[in-house]
Amino acid sequence: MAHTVDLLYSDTERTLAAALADLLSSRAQASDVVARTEKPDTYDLDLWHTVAAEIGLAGLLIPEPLGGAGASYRELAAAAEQFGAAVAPIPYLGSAAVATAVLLSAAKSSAQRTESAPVSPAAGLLRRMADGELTAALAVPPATLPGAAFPASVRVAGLADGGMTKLRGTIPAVADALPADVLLVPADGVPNALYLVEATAPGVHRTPVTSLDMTRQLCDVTLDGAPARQVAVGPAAEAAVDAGLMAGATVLAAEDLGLAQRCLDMTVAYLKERHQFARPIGSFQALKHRLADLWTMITQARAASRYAAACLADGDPDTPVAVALAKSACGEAAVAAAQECVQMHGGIGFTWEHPAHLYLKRAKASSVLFGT
Amino acid sequence: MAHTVDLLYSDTERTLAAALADLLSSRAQASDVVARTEKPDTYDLDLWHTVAAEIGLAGLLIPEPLGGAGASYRELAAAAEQFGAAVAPIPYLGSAAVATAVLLSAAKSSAQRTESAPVSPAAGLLRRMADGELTAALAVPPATLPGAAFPASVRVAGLADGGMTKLRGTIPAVADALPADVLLVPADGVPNALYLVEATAPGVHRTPVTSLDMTRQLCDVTLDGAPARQVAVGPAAEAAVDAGLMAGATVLAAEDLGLAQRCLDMTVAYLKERHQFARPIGSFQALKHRLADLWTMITQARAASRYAAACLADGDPDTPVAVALAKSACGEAAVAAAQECVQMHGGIGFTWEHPAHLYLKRAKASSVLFGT
Amino acid sequence: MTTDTDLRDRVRAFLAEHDPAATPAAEFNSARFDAGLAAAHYPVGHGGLGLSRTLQSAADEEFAKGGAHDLDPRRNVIGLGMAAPTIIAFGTDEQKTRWLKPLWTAEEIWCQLFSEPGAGSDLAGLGTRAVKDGDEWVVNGQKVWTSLAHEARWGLLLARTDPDVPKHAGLSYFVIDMHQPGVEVRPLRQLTGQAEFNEVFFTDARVPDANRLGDIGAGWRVAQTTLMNERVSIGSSRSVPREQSAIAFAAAEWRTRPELRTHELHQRLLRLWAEAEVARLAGERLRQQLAAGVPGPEGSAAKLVFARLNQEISGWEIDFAAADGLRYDDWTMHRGSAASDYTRGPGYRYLRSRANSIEGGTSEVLRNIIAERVLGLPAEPRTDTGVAWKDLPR
Amino acid sequence: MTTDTDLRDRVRAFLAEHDPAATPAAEFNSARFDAGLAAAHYPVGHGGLGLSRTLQSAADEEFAKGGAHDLDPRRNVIGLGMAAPTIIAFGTDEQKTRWLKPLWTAEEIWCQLFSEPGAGSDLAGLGTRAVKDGDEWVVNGQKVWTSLAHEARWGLLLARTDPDVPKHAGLSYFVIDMHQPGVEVRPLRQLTGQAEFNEVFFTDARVPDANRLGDIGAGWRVAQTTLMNERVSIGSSRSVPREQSAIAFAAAEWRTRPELRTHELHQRLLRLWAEAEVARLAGERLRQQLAAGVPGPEGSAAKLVFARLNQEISGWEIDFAAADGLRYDDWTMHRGSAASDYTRGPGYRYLRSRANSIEGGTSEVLRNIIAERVLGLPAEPRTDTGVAWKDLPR
Repeated sequence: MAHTVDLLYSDTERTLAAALADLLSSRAQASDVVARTEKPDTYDLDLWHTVAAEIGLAGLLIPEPLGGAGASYRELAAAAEQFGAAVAPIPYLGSAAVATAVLLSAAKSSAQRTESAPVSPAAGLLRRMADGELTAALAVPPATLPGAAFPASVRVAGLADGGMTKLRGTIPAVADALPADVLLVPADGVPNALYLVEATAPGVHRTPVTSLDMTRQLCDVTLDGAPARQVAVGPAAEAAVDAGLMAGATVLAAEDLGLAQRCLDMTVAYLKERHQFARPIGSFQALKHRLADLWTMITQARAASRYAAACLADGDPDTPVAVALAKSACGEAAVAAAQECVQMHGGIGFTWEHPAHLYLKRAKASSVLFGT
Repeated sequence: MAHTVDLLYSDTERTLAAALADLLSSRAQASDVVARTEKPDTYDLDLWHTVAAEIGLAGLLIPEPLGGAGASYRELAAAAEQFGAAVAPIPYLGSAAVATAVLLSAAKSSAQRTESAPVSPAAGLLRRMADGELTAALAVPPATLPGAAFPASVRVAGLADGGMTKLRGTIPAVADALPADVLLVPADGVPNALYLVEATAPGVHRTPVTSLDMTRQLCDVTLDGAPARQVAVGPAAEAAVDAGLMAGATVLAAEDLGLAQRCLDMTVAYLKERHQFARPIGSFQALKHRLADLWTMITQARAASRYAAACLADGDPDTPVAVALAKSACGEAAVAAAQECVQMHGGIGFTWEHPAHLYLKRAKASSVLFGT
Repeated sequence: MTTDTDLRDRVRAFLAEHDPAATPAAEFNSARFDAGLAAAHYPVGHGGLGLSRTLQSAADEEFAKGGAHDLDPRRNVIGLGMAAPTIIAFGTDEQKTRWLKPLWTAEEIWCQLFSEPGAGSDLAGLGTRAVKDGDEWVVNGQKVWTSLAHEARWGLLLARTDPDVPKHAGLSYFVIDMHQPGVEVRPLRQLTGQAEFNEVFFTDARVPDANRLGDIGAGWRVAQTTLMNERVSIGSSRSVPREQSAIAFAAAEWRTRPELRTHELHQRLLRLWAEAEVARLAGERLRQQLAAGVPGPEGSAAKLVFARLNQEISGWEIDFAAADGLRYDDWTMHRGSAASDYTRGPGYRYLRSRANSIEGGTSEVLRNIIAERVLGLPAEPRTDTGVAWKDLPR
Repeated sequence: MTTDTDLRDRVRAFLAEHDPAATPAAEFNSARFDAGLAAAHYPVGHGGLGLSRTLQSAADEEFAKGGAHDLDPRRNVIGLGMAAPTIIAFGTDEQKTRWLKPLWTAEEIWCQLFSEPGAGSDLAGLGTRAVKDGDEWVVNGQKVWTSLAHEARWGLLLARTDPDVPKHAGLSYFVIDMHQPGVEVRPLRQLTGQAEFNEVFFTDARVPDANRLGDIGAGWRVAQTTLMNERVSIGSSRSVPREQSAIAFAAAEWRTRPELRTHELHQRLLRLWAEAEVARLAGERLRQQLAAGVPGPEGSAAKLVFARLNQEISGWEIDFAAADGLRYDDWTMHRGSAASDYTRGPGYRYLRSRANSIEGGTSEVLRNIIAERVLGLPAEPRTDTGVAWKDLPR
């Protein structure tokens, strides 16, 4: 970090976060989120529509000419903290972060390459995503690390109608693909390429996975000759997938941070109120010291999260280091905070009714997403 | 552990430990041990003589036919706990554990090999060590792991008078070699061999090292054509060195255990007596919980130490695993206990006068001995 | 009759008269109880011979050799482990006669009604009230984390009979009939999806004064006997081989999935393996201490370490399994027990193990106990002694 | 005059009149103080202009550009960092006139006499007595961990003037002359071998009542100002580049000694490197908060992390260095300071860093502060409030 990177929250970020906190406090109440994990629709698509279209989260990263807000990863990260704090069951991570970053990268590459076509397929998709009309997901295994080798489980299986390609293969346990309208599928080949597949097209099978984290339910995706349109090819496809993974890890780190902070807040509130031995249990020094250590861990994670979002926003060459640091610091803070939250709530924290377990499951599952 | 290994202390072990505790409480008082670290003779040879010859520690492992007590590593480990508890500045580890184990292995190999010579050089040495007349040390670098490759820094440089060999080379930072009468030197060659070198012979240079742990001061050993007598050769030499390292790691683990227990005891005693905020600081729950965790760690280390000593005593095939477990569990307990001892004593624990630092330095240095 | 040999002779004589192969289990066990061969340490006339508990293994051995019917002690674990010692210690002759035999034969299942939503670590602060009404007590309140309440005929109930005295002094101990209208048992679902435990609600439930164990106001002392027997049962009675605990799952996964290995996961597994093996040795040492008749306080350490290792190892398992670690087998609610469900997968183990540091005494309470009772460190300043229970802040 | 530009102009005008190259340092600094350019936030007439502290950097920049004599603020770190703000806040005009100028020019060195062997974390429990005798106070007692006492002319003394009231209420705050027969300074040797600190013994030492800061009995409040300024100085005022803290030593060793590498040491180093880098970012974020005028409580977190990382990293260094890690450079006692000695080697760093979690507020006290002041958790039950100091157990 030769230059100075702004690690504080801007006024815009604070305002956005406050608006989301307000919305989520009524639309994603803990008891409802718990109940939804056992409903057929584990994703809350009404809430997602409000967040994506009305609040404009779907278009946050998308440039204004394509109908978006032209904001940056800094704002998206600030929003993600709120989604983590509420363990909100919406596909913002897969669509507004990962898929959007993939398409932004692809659109940029194609803009550089050909001046002929007025709008690249990627740019066309972004335009439809910007107002929340369309939800997308990158179909990669959940533990794929930024910078990993190009996924190889899907291959081109021939040609389809209308200049399209048929894809065949399986991608296990894809995050946020269940509620997606379109899937972005990396396919192995010479050269590698990235394809767009309509989620409801023939030959596309999405099997819901009984997931550790039912607030972000995974699905197994099988493509059995599914028709696909090429979005990027060769190095551009590889760069696009990597951009998506990098964005995903950064935004997930911010989500982890928000989750950790909320676990700490819930625990502090409970410890002030819960009495044993005629004292609030929050007056017991051993618990106080552990929460002080947890708060300390979160102060560290916050700096790492802010730095990664800022680097990604600025295209800083330190981005890969920043993202790895943020993912690890925030991921560990989230798991530690959720574990302490369950432990310090005692018996009640171990029940299904109490939301502590949602945080624990989300935190632990997130530590696997985008690799450890 | 298919069979059951006795992990308790025998009556003999308890009696030996009590006798040593009694002796050390008067002959190795903390203030004297602190003061000795700045004297020219950092080793307390008077105390060593009492321990080795009068209490009979030097001959503990040596069979009765060779003048020893024919006891086992179990008793030696029980004694080592007391030496650790007192950070006693005596070369018991290097002589009564490591060098003795080396020579016992060498004597056994030569007994198997030739029936002609009535007493092998190793057996002859053991006879002189059994009554504490002679102190020996194995000249290897301090961090040599049991099972490591045969040390190669010393080589044969020619022949000397009386059927002896000349050795040349350097061994850095050798433990317990400063007060030794004879050095056991592994020398590289085809085949490898183990030699006996009189510590005062011409060509033997021992340079005291300003050591992190001045209660076990190291020295650099340089052999410049020093006359040496072969003790074991080839596989027998390798087995002898390894036996010494294995014994050293096991006995050091027991020493670590005793050190950890003493640090805990000192800290508990101080916390009962020291008042801040009109309370004994031992009534503060955060400190209580940390000491409970430390005690827990020590209960685990104790089981590991007992198991390693028992395996070594029985020639159990599980010995290498047992020794590695004991070294790591006891070493970590010792460092943790010494660090908590300094921390919980606050300012006074950071002073030169208070003995806490001796435990810290011994514990940390010991974690490097015989490899980590 | 005090020796091992005498007892073995007696068992063999019994077996000669009651051929297990020819006698139905209920009849065999009934006769065995009546012959004083249920448990060596039960009182004479109540299934035992008033001998030392340690002799029982000799009798068990003989019964096993003779092909006696298996008693499945897990079916009535609270009855055998906690109710029986408490009844033996505090029960009247009538109470022993009424309860011990069907308890031992598992005709009647028992549960323990101590913990409440407002009284976990601070058990003595509990608020379930029992009010005298003639020869009966009327019980109102709620208990929680009650294993087997849905199968139990009897419950060991600790209730407040006098709110005007300091908390430990106002408790009494009852045996309550779970099959009455004032007792409602609801499954308590856990974060694993399972419902191993129950909540129990008392609404004007009734318990005869004849079902009281110990004096009025002496409930805390009686409960100590129950709890002490709970803790005794934690220690293992036999040597456990290497890699038989939670680490077995992790080690097996490592060995069979080379494609998932990384240096970081390897270092963490090596460390956990070593800690688990050392914990096993510490358990073995504890067992040897008990067998030698010199029990130490190390059982508390064992429980702390057990909880932490189960949690860390299962956490490692999820990290190692990566994509597969994100799958869970089944969230639908069902009864079940940790013991039998432990093979369900890393996700289940990770979640279930969170309770290992809460159930049977939280790790925080255990650390207090170690600090004060083992290390002799001073207690914290107390604000709840000498104050009437009803006046305590809560 | 309130702006940056005004201040810069004033400095340039001063420099035009006092050419640093042609003026001896003492004379230059004396004139600079008299011109109100010592420190922007010092009072008018006492070396300053009564401006905001944040403007000082502009003046510093101009003085540096103009080649002003270096002040070496480390020479009188306690005078500048703690004594000056306390004198400015509580001193009379006479006191400011007497002390501020030679303090600022470092003609007179200061030390802080707060901690005692019996009063560390519980500073308010201190026992050094000051008894009124005419216009003077007679001081008896012992202080400890006193940096610079052996060089100091003046000491900031917190002493008990009334043992019959609760502990916080019976303290008064004095400036004591260290150059008098009743004051004995002895070096206090640390486990590193060094003596950075001192013990100070008072035997009927005298301090005029005119040297009291604040009211009699108000010493605790005055001391808070001193301590708050101690804590302010922990935060860094400028961005620190990557790998400039303790981790630099470890990373350099790793890079230059490939023969010592193991997987285990690599994993530990990777983890420490990441934690150190994140801690650096957290420090930078703290700096940005301060610069933006919204200081947060994160400074306490920074100190906790700083201490832990220094300790863990230096521990790693010894493990990595193996045989070389067992060597120490020099145990002979000498004065010295942690800052300059930090390059002495892993052994020194390992030992010296043990104090990082004790000095300037123990990590335990910091955790209490975070829990109560940041998280708002309730205090523990107190037994020392409302009790006369002399009646407290100790």
